[in-house]
Amino acid sequence: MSEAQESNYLENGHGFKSWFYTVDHKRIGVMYLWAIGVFFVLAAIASFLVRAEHLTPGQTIVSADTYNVLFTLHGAMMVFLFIVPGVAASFGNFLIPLMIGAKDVIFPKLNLYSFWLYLAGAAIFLIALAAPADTGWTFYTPYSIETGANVILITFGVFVLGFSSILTGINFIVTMHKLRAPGMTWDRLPLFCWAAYATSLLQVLATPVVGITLLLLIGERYFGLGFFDPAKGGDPVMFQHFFWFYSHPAVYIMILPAMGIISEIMPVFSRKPIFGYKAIAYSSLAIALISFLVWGHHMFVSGQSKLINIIFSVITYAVAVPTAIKVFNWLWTMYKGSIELSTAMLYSLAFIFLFTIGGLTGLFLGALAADVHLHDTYFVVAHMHYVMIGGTVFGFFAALHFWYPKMWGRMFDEFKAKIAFVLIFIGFNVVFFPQFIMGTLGMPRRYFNYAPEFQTFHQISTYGTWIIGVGFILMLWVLMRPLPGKAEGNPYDSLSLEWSMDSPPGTFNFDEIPTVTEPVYNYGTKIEAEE
Amino acid sequence: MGLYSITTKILKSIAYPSELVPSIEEDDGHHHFDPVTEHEGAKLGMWLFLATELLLFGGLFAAYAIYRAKYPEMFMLGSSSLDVVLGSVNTVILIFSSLTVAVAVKAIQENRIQLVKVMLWVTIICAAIFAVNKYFEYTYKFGKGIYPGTDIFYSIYFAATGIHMLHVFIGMAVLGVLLRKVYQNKYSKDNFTAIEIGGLYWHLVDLIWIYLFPLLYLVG
Amino acid sequence: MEWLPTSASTFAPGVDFILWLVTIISVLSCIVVGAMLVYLVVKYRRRSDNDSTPAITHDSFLETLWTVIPTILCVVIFIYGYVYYDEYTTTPKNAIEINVTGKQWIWSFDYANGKKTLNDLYVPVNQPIRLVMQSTDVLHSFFVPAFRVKQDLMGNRYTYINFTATKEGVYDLYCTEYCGTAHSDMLGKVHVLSEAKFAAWEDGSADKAKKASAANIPPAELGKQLYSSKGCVACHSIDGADGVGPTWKGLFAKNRVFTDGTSANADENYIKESILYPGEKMVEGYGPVMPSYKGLLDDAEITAIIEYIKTLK
Amino acid sequence: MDNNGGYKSLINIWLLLMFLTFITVWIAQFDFGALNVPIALLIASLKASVVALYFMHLKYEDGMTWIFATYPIFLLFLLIGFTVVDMFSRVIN
Repeated sequence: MSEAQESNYLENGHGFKSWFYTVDHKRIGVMYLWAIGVFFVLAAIASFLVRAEHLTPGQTIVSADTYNVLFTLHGAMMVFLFIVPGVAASFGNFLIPLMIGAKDVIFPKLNLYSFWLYLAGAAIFLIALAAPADTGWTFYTPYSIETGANVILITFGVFVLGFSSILTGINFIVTMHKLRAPGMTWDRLPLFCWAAYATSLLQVLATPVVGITLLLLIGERYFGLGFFDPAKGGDPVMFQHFFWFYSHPAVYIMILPAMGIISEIMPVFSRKPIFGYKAIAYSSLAIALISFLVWGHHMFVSGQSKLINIIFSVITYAVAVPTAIKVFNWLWTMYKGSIELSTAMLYSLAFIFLFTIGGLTGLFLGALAADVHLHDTYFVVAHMHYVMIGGTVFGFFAALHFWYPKMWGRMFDEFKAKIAFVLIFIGFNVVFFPQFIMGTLGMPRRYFNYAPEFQTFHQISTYGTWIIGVGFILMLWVLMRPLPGKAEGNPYDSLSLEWSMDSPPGTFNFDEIPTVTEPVYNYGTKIEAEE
Repeated sequence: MGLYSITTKILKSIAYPSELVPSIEEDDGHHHFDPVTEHEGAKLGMWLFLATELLLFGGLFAAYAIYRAKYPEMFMLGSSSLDVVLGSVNTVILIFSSLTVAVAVKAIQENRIQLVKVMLWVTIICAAIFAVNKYFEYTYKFGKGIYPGTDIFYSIYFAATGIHMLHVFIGMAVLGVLLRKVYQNKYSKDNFTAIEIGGLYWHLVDLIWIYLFPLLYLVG
Repeated sequence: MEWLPTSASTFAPGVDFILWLVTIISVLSCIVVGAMLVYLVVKYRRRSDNDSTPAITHDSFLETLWTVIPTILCVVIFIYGYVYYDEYTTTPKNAIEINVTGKQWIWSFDYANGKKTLNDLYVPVNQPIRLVMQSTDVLHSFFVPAFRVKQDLMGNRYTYINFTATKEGVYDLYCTEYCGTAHSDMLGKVHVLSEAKFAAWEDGSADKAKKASAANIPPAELGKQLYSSKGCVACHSIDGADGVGPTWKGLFAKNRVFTDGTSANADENYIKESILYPGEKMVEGYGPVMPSYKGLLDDAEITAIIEYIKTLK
Repeated sequence: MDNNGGYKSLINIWLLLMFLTFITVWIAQFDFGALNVPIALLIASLKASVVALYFMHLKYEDGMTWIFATYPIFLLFLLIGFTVVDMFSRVIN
């Protein structure tokens, strides 16, 4: 250990300033983790209140207007403050330089500024809580132009957050282009990096469109520009085009990093090379490109033309195939492996299963005729949550557990963590599975009041939130109380670079930039020769 | 004394907002990468940023395309009310400022610091003239009772030129900071990345205007 | 247990076919993935710390298999989705056109013969219907689960729904595009009538018959029915809660202060005036959003509503 | 980096841009009907390419920069293309 490395990154400097002004990518990653954690909890509380409201038809605990505010806050905070910046900014920051063998990201200061921008956007959101919007996270016009609620503040917050994610994306892309260690060729790049690369591309190229859209929305409210207001000759469907041009790729901004995480965890706990490395790597990139072509499938009944509906439906099914391929690749990675069911592995397996359900229910929605019936019902709500929670959040939790030793230098109580997992897994399905049935039966979403025949479904769903809530608390409690003793540098015998150093890593990651000589995930004996 | 120093501090921070940010220590230079990587990385990053800027304006171009096709008469009428002479003058000014920035970028690589200073000054002055022209154009429109929201053409006109104007101001600020650092002898032929990427940003401002000018002023 | 809503239009069986087809595909796929997952986890669980594992990185056969099968399934699903959608969006011949207007938070329907209804759509069975829809304010969406049809409404542009009801009955109508406070109360009913009944409804004889039966129930009771069937419920509460409009609880004989500063007691004449000309006297704190009920309620019905309000103390 | 020509070539580029600006203003007085916009856009794109290639040195950059410089243009076409196709295929069905 060299002198510069005598303390790890957590101990190198204490106090507020040593964190707030740090340019260390690991500390910035950890700060993102805390920040998104806080907003995850806030947004989750909003969702628990939404569900509690649905215990009975009509008013249970809050009024209709408060309910509208609650689901808006839940959606907007989850999307813009947790899930979009979430995994990419926290684990991306922490892991990318470690994985590619670099001392830091290429623009360390810019990285810090992005984090400050995130905080600024978050602060605007918090101020907006005093007079929150009631438009839903989609800000559809003309409602968002006409409502008396304060829409400007929250949209401006989203705009600022968008800047933060653009800058982070640029930083990651250039880092992966310019700072890979010698020998770290693109086909040796860990799949998490591939996923982060694709995510960053989407962030950089899609976010500006939602930026201008929200700026114009603010302009609508201040000046009455009229682009999106039918009363002034504008077209509300155009707003939806612009909005989904960003927000559909944003779905992949949310899910791709989680896919990357799963691709990291499966080989380690199966002691097998990932099955179909190239297929997964290239399909990440393919998804990043094709996902720009399918936004219209959110608008099949919004008044889009029939022709464009058909075009979007075709392309939608084209994106479905690479996703299916990935699922089977992950599964087959376990074939003839030596599988350890650690907590991280459990979350990964749950990801595969739940994401499969999420993906399959997408097939219903992509079919034009079926979407006419299912659009804007609870079926869509359930589908989206199976992808976003069953996918992204489970992947995020898997990462929390998997890189826990690396990040904090300690181990956690696996047994209790597994109990938390079981609660979250069961709770999640209890919340959202009934919503598929409810939606098919015609229960519209964003409904404060509902017909009595849906009450049983709503109640089951609400009880599920209590189970998942207990699971969250238990998980947090387990992670907050690490076991005594220091974690090993490489507790799982992993082969990727981030495990080749002490846990937690020193401030400068590597004493010496390593030279990479073999493919990533080079597990297993070479019983079957390659090609 | 106290009041005086606070006032100067506030004024200074308005002039140079970057000074509000405390200097960030870069851990004994350990985070520096080799100069070639940094230079190429910065350029690549800037091009990516320009891509986002292009797509930001992309929303406005899309709105233009749609509403022009939907309301051709409105666009005809609106376009003919704009001052082509003022628009052309602004175009010439902006293209000229693009040239001066390009010359500045070339000059710094040859260590001709004096030339860099002159060129950056000229660029900033051009930008200021552009802004003044726009000011007259706007006030003339306001005087005739035309505001954003008057009709969709004027909404696009004000939104597009307004956001472009914002970029002109940002560009002026960027060039101003660069110029100040040139005076502090921060740049040389071995260290000119900042001027080069600042220049790229200014060219983008020009690029956007190259499209806005004919679309708004000429095609009527 | 019912998995799907009643099927009551020519369009419904096609949608249901797709729903069942994809359900079967999904369930089978889930079983395949789930079974594979459990089997692999159990079969290849870690037995010792130095298990030897083969370095399998790809397998062309398997990869082709799981590329081709999903592709084929996707193509099939797309084709069915397209075929039935095409049928749905093609305007039928001899369709009856009905104009639909969405407004926060009321549906109104204008029929060819000049009739107008609120929140209740009357259509004959087995007759192609074409709804010509527009919103006067924000987006709304017309959704009848039993018909499997849905379409957004917006201002300044007409959108359309075609359907042919196949079964007599009364079906739920929902607004499915979020439209503000009373979004979830923007409900209606679609009454599918036999040809004879529809003809009777059209020439008004059904109305008379209904009125005759209405005459048999106490006015306050009739008022209560009208309260929900005519859409008053969306804006006016009966429990004192503040809504888009003033609550009806304790309204009668109460002193009302108007936006122009004048005031009056809420007597019978005031309430009648407010129902017919809602914009005339705006109560302080409320906006001019209520539509006029002139021509939609007759005198007897207005009296019934007033009687009902009197009961809400 | 050093092969980006002398100052003289920069000035030549500028003169070309000035000329194109003159052309675009001059040609605007003639009415080509539906071709008005395409002609204006063509000249503008010519000017933009010249600025990008020479003033912004894109000509001397590597493939990656080219991809990042051109991909957003493709996306822009996509956004405008699909939206316009939607607007003008909304025939009554």
